[in-house]
Amino acid sequence: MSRSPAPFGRRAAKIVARETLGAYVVIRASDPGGPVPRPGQFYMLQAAERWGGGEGERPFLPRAFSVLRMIGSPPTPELHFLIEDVGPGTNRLCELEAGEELLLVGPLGNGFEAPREGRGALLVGGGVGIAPLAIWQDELDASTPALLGFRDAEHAVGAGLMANASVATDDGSVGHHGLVTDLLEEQLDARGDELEVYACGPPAMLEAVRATCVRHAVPAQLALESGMACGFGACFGCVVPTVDGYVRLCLEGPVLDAERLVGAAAFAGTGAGH
Amino acid sequence: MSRSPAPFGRRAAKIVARETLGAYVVIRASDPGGPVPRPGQFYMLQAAERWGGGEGERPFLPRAFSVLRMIGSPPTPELHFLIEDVGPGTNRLCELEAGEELLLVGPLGNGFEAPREGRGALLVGGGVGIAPLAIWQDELDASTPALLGFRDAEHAVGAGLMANASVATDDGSVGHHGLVTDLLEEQLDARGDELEVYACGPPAMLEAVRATCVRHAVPAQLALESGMACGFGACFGCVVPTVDGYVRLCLEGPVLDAERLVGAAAFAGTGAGH
Amino acid sequence: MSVEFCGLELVHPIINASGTFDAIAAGRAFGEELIERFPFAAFVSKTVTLQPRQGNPPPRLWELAGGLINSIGLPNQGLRGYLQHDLPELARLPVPLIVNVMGSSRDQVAELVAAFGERAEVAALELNVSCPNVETGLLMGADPAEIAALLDRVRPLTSKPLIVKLTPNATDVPAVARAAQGAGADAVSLINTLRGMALDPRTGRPWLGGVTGGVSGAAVRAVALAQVHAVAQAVEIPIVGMGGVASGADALDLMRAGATLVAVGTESFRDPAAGLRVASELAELAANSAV
Amino acid sequence: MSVEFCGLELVHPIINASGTFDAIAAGRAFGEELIERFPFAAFVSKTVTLQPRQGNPPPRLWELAGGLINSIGLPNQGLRGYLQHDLPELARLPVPLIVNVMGSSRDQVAELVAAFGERAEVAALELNVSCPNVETGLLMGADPAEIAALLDRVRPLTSKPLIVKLTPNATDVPAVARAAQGAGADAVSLINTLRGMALDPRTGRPWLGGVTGGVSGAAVRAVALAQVHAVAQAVEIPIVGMGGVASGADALDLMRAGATLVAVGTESFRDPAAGLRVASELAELAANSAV
Ligand SMILES: Cc1cc2nc3c(=O)[nH]c(=O)nc-3n(C[C@H](O)[C@H](O)[C@H](O)COP(=O)(O)OP(=O)(O)OC[C@H]3O[C@@H](n4cnc5c(N)ncnc54)[C@H](O)[C@@H]3O)c2cc1C
Ligand SMILES: Cc1cc2nc3c(=O)[nH]c(=O)nc-3n(C[C@H](O)[C@H](O)[C@H](O)COP(=O)(O)OP(=O)(O)OC[C@H]3O[C@@H](n4cnc5c(N)ncnc54)[C@H](O)[C@@H]3O)c2cc1C
Ligand SMILES: Cc1cc2nc3c(=O)[nH]c(=O)nc-3n(C[C@H](O)[C@H](O)[C@H](O)COP(=O)(O)O)c2cc1C
Ligand SMILES: Cc1cc2nc3c(=O)[nH]c(=O)nc-3n(C[C@H](O)[C@H](O)[C@H](O)COP(=O)(O)O)c2cc1C
Ligand code: FES
Ligand code: FES
Repeated sequence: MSRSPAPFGRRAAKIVARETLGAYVVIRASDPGGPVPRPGQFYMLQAAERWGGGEGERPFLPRAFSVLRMIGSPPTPELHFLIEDVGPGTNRLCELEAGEELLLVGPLGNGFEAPREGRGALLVGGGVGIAPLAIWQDELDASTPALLGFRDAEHAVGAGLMANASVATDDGSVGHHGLVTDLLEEQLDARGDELEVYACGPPAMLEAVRATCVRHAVPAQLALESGMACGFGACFGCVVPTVDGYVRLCLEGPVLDAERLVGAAAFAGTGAGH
Repeated sequence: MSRSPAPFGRRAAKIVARETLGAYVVIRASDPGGPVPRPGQFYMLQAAERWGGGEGERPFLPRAFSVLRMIGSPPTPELHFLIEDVGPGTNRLCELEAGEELLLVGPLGNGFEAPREGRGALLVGGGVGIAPLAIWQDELDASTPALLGFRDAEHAVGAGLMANASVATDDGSVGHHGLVTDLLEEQLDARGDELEVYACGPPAMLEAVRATCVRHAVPAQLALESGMACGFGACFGCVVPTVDGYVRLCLEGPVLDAERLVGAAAFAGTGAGH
Repeated sequence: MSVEFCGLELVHPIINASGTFDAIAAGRAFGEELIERFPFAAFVSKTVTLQPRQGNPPPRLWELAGGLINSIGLPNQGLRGYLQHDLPELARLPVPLIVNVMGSSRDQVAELVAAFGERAEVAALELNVSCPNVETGLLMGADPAEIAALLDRVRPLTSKPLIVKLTPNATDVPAVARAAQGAGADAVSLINTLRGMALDPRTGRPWLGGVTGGVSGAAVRAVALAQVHAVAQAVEIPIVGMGGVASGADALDLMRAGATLVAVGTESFRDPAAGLRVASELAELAANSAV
Repeated sequence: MSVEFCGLELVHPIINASGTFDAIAAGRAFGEELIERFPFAAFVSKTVTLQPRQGNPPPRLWELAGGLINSIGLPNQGLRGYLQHDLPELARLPVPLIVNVMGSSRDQVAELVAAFGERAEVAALELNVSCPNVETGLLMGADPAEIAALLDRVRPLTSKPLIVKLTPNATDVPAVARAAQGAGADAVSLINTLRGMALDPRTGRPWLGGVTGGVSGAAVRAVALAQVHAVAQAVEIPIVGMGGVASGADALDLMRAGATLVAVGTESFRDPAAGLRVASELAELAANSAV
């Protein structure tokens, strides 16, 4: 299992910078003494100030975010997160200014496993789901190919976070006009037996990736999402159905082997679709 | 009854400026089209953004504040409030920056009545309780004498808001070393039969003023405080005991004739002592 | 979004929760504009009892994260005072008047129902049963048999609509609602406040003069929705849903769960015209979705 | 601030609320540091039932202003699985283990109590009675007679402390607590979650896979305080207070209202080490005031 244990408890991390990247925001937080996360692991984040209240009342719980990248090395590493503003929690996190404090718990969950013997990685990302793929590509090799799907040009700016990327957009404004799974289909047709797929993205895309990989008998590791309250196995709220029954995604995932998943149902109850 | 009716509902008022005044903050909000308040009336205030939530969770309800002053005239008057940071609501209000929005309801309650035939006003204030006296002095005459009590020099800076003021401080750092009621006692001894007292301040001070005035048979109008949820008679939460039983302070007050009050009990349950 | 409720034609489905809006006092604060822009489609009075009550000693309020505990203690002028002073003034409101009454015995409730039942100014009655019956010692609104006995006693006394305001502090609220329906209630309303408490941090003693109080506001919203939903499965009579409503979306939730009308309570303290806002937000949402 | 509870010596009065901390999972997330800085003075297991349960279909969580609705549905490996897998691991914790059990009949509860009663690793048992008795149809924890009958059945089966975890969704919680005490319970714990619900704003249908769920967190704090206070007037046995505790001040409130121990639940989701923080804040407050 690819897991780096987290320091126990929630710690404060200072925001070093915030950058707008098309439709996304990248926040950088310094995490002195924090462990080096494994690609695919995530953190539970909340702003130290103004987390909840006001007219919208929420958020109350922390929110889960894949680590996008770790820059620098212990003892003063900087964690990067890629955030899409979809609700009250992400909205507040996107507003964080340099100097403000983030409360974080992590790294949590299981990250990606190295490709099986004889196979090379193929990264497939949709929208903000590219985050865990970026750090994975950092570790693997910048030449690892990435197929990235976005809604439109504003979102496709996110592709700049990765090397060697082929882009698809829903509206055709950048790259291939269509779905990222069209690109995947091509790759698997051409050289499926050399590849292991690593994918993260919205539920419908992940389900399409899963079905495509099953059809081509290509192994795939999927980074899923589900609504989480705790992130460390305490609440049993984040379960997804697998061949072994419900499993806690924060503990057994967020990266799960495609074989363990039972089709579209696994992506149905995530609660947090982008 | 000295009452200017309020527009129905809560309206947004832009913060024009915030000024620090010793231990206090003055916020100025523009209230286009708002009515001219009577001195002694109050407003229910809440910040449009960030009202509640975060670690402290509160505030949830609006907070009551006497109007300190109205500058300019309809249709673009500016309302001033004098605020002491004593808890989560006042804390947030003290942070308001120019350009932010205040939600307000008011003016509410009954203000001061003109002095009885043959008497002149004597203003007696304690701490942030000087607020309603300032606007009352504006209306009466700048030569109306004011006796003002403060904790220390930092708080006594507030006396600058009024004209013709004699100051007492608990620590003797400014003016008379002792209670403002020492000054009141002197005045009533000297010329009680010419005076009507107008007082606002913390519960213990108001009770001392009340008792002193009763002893000297001098009429007094006291601006009280109590914990309020609504400010317009809806909740029955703000009652104070009077000779006629409990009355809603937001409706029958906040200015009450000293004769209507039944001693210290009237000031005991205010919940919001400063 | 006009709506029919127990034979009353209301211009929209938003009314006030009893005890959270005093139309007479609001008239003093806001003048004629209150009447011109009256925020509720019907006006529900604060609870009226047979004898006058002073209410609980202050402090009566404690603020929570997203809510409020009140221990007001039902101050009111009593039946006679209400008939004399309040009723004539409230009759001038541009909307139907629903009078909320409470007694601590069936006879007391019967006297109140009979008295208001014969007044033309009163469109309907709401029975506040969050009170123990002094004869049986049981909380009237917590026990189906007790509710049935109460309705048996008072139902024959008036042909006006009788709304039973259920207490949420009960094991089986749907069973109580069913009993009310079975014994002739025209509607039920819920939720009343949840029993809550706060201590003075400085002394460790109860903050509220009444020791405990009732929790209302956003903090009770999810509980209200669950109870309205459960009661809607149990009865066919219309439901007035309330508890933490602060927006049209909250009102829509309660209606989707089965409420015909929605009452706004605590939110009026934060925004006196909340009723108008909720009604217009609701109309907008309803236009975009199937209720 | 060490404290004695039903014969157990605890290093401080803060424990976890059942189902809100999985020490085994947390060990995987946080490694050895969890054991070195274990946040609770005793560890309470998630509810164990006789047969394994998968729990409710997702989604299982809905966030509120200051709280959470969960419809987890008590997933667990069942008695056999628990004895085989969890018990040996939990026995390694540096604190006493309290096993929380639930059955849907007296016989089922009896079987669980008997099985855990003979295990040396188990310091005490907590009975989760927020469940209808399939034989009588009554919510076990809502009815004093039902609770007395349950205790009569299971009390003789073990000499270990029995803690009855009361349901807050009942008319007269103190009466149930009194019945538990009368029938030999060593302690009571409260509150469990309040019944609540949320609708999916897009569809208007229930959001939670389990349709309704339980409300916890800050939103229930005032209700918890009122119930602990009321139960403390009714019984002499010790009380474990819980419901929305997020700080030492909240814990102090519950202790002032009569609790001997305080459990932290939902706050651990926001801060995994909340137990430690609450315990140290409480110690500081207690040093400055008379509890
Ligand atoms: C392991 C993991 C990694 C992730 N990584 C990233 C990442 O790198 N970048 C990123 O931007 N996002 C990531 N996410 C998703 C992110 O956690 C969510 O977008 C975020 O939690 C949304 O919070 P919010 O408050 O902004 O929106 P919410 O209001 O919480 O809305 C999100 C969704 O939750 C549901 N919802 C709405 N209201 C409620 C409610 N009251 N209670 C419960 N659910 C509700 C709806 O389905 C809604 O679409 C990740 C999620 C997981 C589990
Ligand atoms: C008519 C009127 C006029 C006023 N004019 C002014 C003015 O001009 N300037 C000014 O600075 N102040 C004024 N006040 C006082 C002001 O309203 C209070 O200071 C303010 O409400 C405090 O809010 P807070 O959130 O800052 O503090 P809070 O936390 O509300 O603390 C204030 C007091 O409330 C009590 N309290 C603590 N917690 C709670 C709780 N959870 N629920 C209920 N009560 C609690 C305590 O006694 C505490 O001392 C006036 C009050 C009234 C009624
Ligand atoms: C200050 C206050 C006073 C109340 N007085 C009464 C009352 O007199 N009679 C009654 O039946 N309900 C009374 N209630 C309960 C409300 O009518 C309503 O049931 C409850 O507050 C829930 O709605 P809300 O969350 O919108 O406030 C009162 C509530 C509050 C907050
Ligand atoms: C996600 C979750 C799961 C829970 N599971 C259980 C359980 O298995 N058994 C039980 O007795 N109580 C369970 N509870 C109730 C808690 O133990 C506690 O009584 C309640 O949450 C109130 O405390 P809090 O507000 O601090 O969370 C659960 C609560 C939550 C939030
Ligand atoms: S998020 Fe709580 S168990 Fe996974
Ligand atoms: S503050 Fe609500 S009645 Fe006075």
